[in-house]
Amino acid sequence: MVNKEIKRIYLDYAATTPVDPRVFRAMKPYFLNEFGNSASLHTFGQNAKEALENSREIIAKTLKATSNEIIFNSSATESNNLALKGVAFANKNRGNHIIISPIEHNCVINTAKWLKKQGFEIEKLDIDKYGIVNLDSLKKMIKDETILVSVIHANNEIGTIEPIGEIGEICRKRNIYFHTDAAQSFGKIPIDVKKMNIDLLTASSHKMYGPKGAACLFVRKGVKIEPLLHGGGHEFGLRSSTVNVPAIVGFAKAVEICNKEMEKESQKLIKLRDRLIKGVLNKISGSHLNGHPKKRLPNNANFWFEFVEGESIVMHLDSYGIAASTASACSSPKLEPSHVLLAIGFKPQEAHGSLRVSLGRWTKKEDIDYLIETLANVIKNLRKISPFKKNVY
Amino acid sequence: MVNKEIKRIYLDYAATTPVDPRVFRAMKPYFLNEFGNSASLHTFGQNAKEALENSREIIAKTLKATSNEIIFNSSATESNNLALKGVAFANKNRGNHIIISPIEHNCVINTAKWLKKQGFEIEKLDIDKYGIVNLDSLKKMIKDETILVSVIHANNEIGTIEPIGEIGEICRKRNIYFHTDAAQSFGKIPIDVKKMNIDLLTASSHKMYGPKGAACLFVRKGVKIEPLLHGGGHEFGLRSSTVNVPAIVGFAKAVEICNKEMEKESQKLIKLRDRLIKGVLNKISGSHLNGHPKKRLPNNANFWFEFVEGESIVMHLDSYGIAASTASACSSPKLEPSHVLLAIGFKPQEAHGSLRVSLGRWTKKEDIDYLIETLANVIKNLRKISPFKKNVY
Amino acid sequence: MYTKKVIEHFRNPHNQGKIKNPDGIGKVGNIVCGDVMWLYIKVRKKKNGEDIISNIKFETFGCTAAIATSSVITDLAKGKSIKEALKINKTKIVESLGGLPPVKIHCSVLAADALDEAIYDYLSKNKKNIPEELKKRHQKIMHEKKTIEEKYKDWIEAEEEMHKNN
Amino acid sequence: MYTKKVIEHFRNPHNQGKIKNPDGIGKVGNIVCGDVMWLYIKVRKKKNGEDIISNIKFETFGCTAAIATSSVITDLAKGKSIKEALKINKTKIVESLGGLPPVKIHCSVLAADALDEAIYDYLSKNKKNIPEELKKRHQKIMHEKKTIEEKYKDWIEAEEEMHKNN
Ligand SMILES: Cc1ncc(COP(=O)(O)O)c(C=O)c1O
Ligand SMILES: Cc1ncc(COP(=O)(O)O)c(C=O)c1O
Ligand code: FES
Ligand code: FES
Repeated sequence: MVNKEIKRIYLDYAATTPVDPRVFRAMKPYFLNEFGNSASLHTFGQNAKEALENSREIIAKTLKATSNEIIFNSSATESNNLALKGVAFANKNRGNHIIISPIEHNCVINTAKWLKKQGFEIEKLDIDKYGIVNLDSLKKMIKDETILVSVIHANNEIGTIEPIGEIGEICRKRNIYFHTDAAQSFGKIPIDVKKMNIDLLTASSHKMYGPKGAACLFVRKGVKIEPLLHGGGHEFGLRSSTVNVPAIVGFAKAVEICNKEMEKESQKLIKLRDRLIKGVLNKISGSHLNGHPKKRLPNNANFWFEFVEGESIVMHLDSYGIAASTASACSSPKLEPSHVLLAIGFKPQEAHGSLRVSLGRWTKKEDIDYLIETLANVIKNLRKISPFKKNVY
Repeated sequence: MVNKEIKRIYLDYAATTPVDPRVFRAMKPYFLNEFGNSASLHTFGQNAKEALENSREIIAKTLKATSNEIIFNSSATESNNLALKGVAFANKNRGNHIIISPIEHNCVINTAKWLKKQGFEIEKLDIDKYGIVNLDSLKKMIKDETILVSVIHANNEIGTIEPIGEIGEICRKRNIYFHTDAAQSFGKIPIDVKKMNIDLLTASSHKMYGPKGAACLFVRKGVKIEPLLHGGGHEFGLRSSTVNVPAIVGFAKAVEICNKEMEKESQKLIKLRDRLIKGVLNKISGSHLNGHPKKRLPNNANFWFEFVEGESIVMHLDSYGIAASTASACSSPKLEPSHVLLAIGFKPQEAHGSLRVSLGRWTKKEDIDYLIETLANVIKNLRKISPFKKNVY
Repeated sequence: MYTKKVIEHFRNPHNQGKIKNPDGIGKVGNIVCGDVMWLYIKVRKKKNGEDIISNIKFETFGCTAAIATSSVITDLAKGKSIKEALKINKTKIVESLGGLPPVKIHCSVLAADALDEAIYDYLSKNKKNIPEELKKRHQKIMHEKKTIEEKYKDWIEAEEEMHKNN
Repeated sequence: MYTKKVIEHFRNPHNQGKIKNPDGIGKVGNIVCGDVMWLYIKVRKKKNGEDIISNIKFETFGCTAAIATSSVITDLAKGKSIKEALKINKTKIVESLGGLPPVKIHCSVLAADALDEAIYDYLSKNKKNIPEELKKRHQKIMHEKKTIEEKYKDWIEAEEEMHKNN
């Protein structure tokens, strides 16, 4: 579609990331030479097994967990499905009440919907206009039948970071399992499952420069949970399937890199992010920032622009070589506005004009400046075509 | 463990295969450059989407299916779980009776066990001593409540090939869904879902020189099925999760290679396999072939040796650089003899001495000859230590 | 996802903008996703007495497909007689764009509706005979429009206000 | 999975084979996975009157761990007094091998059982005093043994037949 010569600038790191070349190098031997099935007795298998267990250890240590609390699987979606369904079914006898936030990722929302059909009661927490969970509403909502609370660590759309330490403490005190979806935050901001009183945590590889096809669920020792995939009994019986060792090795390598570089990288990203936010709000009238101004992911900026539609913004940016994303109704498969934006109080037409820009390891200042300039033009042109009060601008 | 200098010979291709270097080359760009999320609107996303749809087309054509009948996911285990659970729950209103063979892979067996707990009735077909399903038992077993028949195409342990065309015909006539697990056969022997009247089919990438982390379920148009993973609605709503495009591109490339080379390769493998079988049975007294002598996978040979235990055989072979596998009780996580061997009439002690040798793309005649020689020695030595009538040999 | 044609029209839409003192306006909204399309027409009588759409412009708040279909429908309608113009339906629009993703077909319906509405507006303002079928379509569209107008109330009001002040 | 020590013993097991006219035989089987271990001992009286295991050999049908524990228990028991030998338990065996996978611990239990049984056999054949604890262990082992003997009936019968004929 786009002129092949154009320089392409990726600013959609929240959707997925490229694999870091160092990660790719770490994975390579496990495709071609040490390709064994980690369940096999022979040297090929045992070498794969060793790589698997080393990877498990790296990730466990990073989270301040122990190795046998890390269950590898194929995606954050799978982790979240496993966390919610697995805990729900294994703890039916204790109760049927599950609390989630209204700004969970679709895979939590839709799993909860499915559980509702199976007879569970799903309740959603109150949040403020930035998307931050109201702790009082949590305290009030917990009842005898509550078996699980699930709150996203950092939201994938608006980047708001939730007070999961506080939530964990409340849940621990009431003796209720607490799950957090850290797909967007793991590798970007520090996590300590012990200090934060987390019982289950979802982490994903392809959001942090690891390959697609690897994710994990941290399951605190003693948590009652059922598997989702039945079979050969891999991953402590909680996730059957031949283990995807190359992808997991890559995941662990990506984690290692993040551990080393997170501090410096997030400082850099926050600077760029704030430059972007300031630039856009200054240069483009009728533009607004979504999500919390401070408590947000270092790499996330989310805007809404009056009188224009998000898909067109994204498509125009793409023709200038810039990759970003939107949560407009037109861009969703079901043509519905983002439940996250609606939950923080947006009207549908406001959600219509949203744009998410997510920065990453290879984002440069020039990219940000080019984006601001391009975006200003795109919005101007789209407003020219818009039937709404374009003449204001 | 093993002397680093020793040449390592892989004869466990049924457990998993190395990635073919051509497959690796095809995947590489999708890790590093065209890494986009196939759900993204921008060029990165659309290029990934295009690669995804091309891959879908390749696999659909190979199976004689249409593209929107191919659901990609992460593993054969997941495909089998989806097939059985998805069909069971979506067709509850029609009945609760499911028929499987007794020599299904653990992931079908254990999914069926789980479904039994949920109130479904599971019945197992009769088989003969080679593992071949008795068609009369199928005809008799089908009743009004039957909603699904699931029979493995080629068994992963003993290599026996089932008459799935006939089974498909019987099921189609009775208007009952037929699922086959083709994880071991796809890419090795021809499959035509139309001619064979197959409604659902499981295929796996890492058994045919593709990467781990990719598999698919063929779901004939019109088959009623529920998803297993809830979320963003990927894969026609049947398998949510950011799509693992690099792995799927690799899967499709592997399929392409198999399409081109299957005929020649299987001729080569059958020759080597038969050389192995003849060599072992001639050279080693008290050795037996398991599975059907003719109707078996080109690359599978499965033996049992009297008076010795399989794990020790495998470990000794490994010290000579040969990788093979066993289904002995000692080698299983639950220390139980293989349900497949028991189902074809083995006594537990007979199952104890099993050895599976599975050949592949890079197996040479010399490897086979080296194996026969080494194996003869290993068995001799183990029998020397065995308390049973070793002096016979 | 989108064909080359769609992208071309989207990047450089034809006949965008407003017509001052138009002979007819079609204002429609999409109840599915919430986009809005306004179509302006100028009508001129040909020598043979036929009404011809001599000029046509659009204003659209919507996705790539909405903008591309707006653009292409102006191309299709321009210079056509009212009678011919009424034959432009979603199928023709989709064809002219070399196809649309299934999820985006409704955007082409919107464009067709806007043209119908503009013509209806012209015919009724000028007390001309309105074909039965067009009347029916108009009623259906009016029904859907209410939902949309409710949604964009603030914006539409502000816009109308501005129009008056101009 | 296995330690270097385990692999070493497995590849080159010590004291494998049979002792002709042994002073005691321990024949045990593993109800868990079905392996079989036979242990032969020769006993010699030392000057101070202590019974010493002067020779010991094993025959094992089982996995890597079973063979390695068989080998290592012969090393541990050889030259020990009966009293000392009775102190060899699974913990000692596992330690001497630098550890065993959890799933394989039962193989070390089997080796310990075999030694107990061989000593029991020696003591009872020679009408010697049998410690209370050993008696208890013997009863437990006998109970489990039945299951195994049933399993390998054909093989054991054939073997016993052959022994007789030798
Ligand atoms: C016949 C069959 N079905 C299913 C599976 C499961 O495959 P995976 O472990 O890759 O999920 C295998 C491989 O182990 C197999 O051989
Ligand atoms: C917060 C969050 N949770 C879950 C997911 C699902 O991840 P995946 O699509 O890789 O399964 C995502 C990514 O889309 C996410 O951002
Ligand atoms: S305008 Fe909403 S989908 Fe086209
Ligand atoms: S002998 Fe069976 S597990 Fe060791």
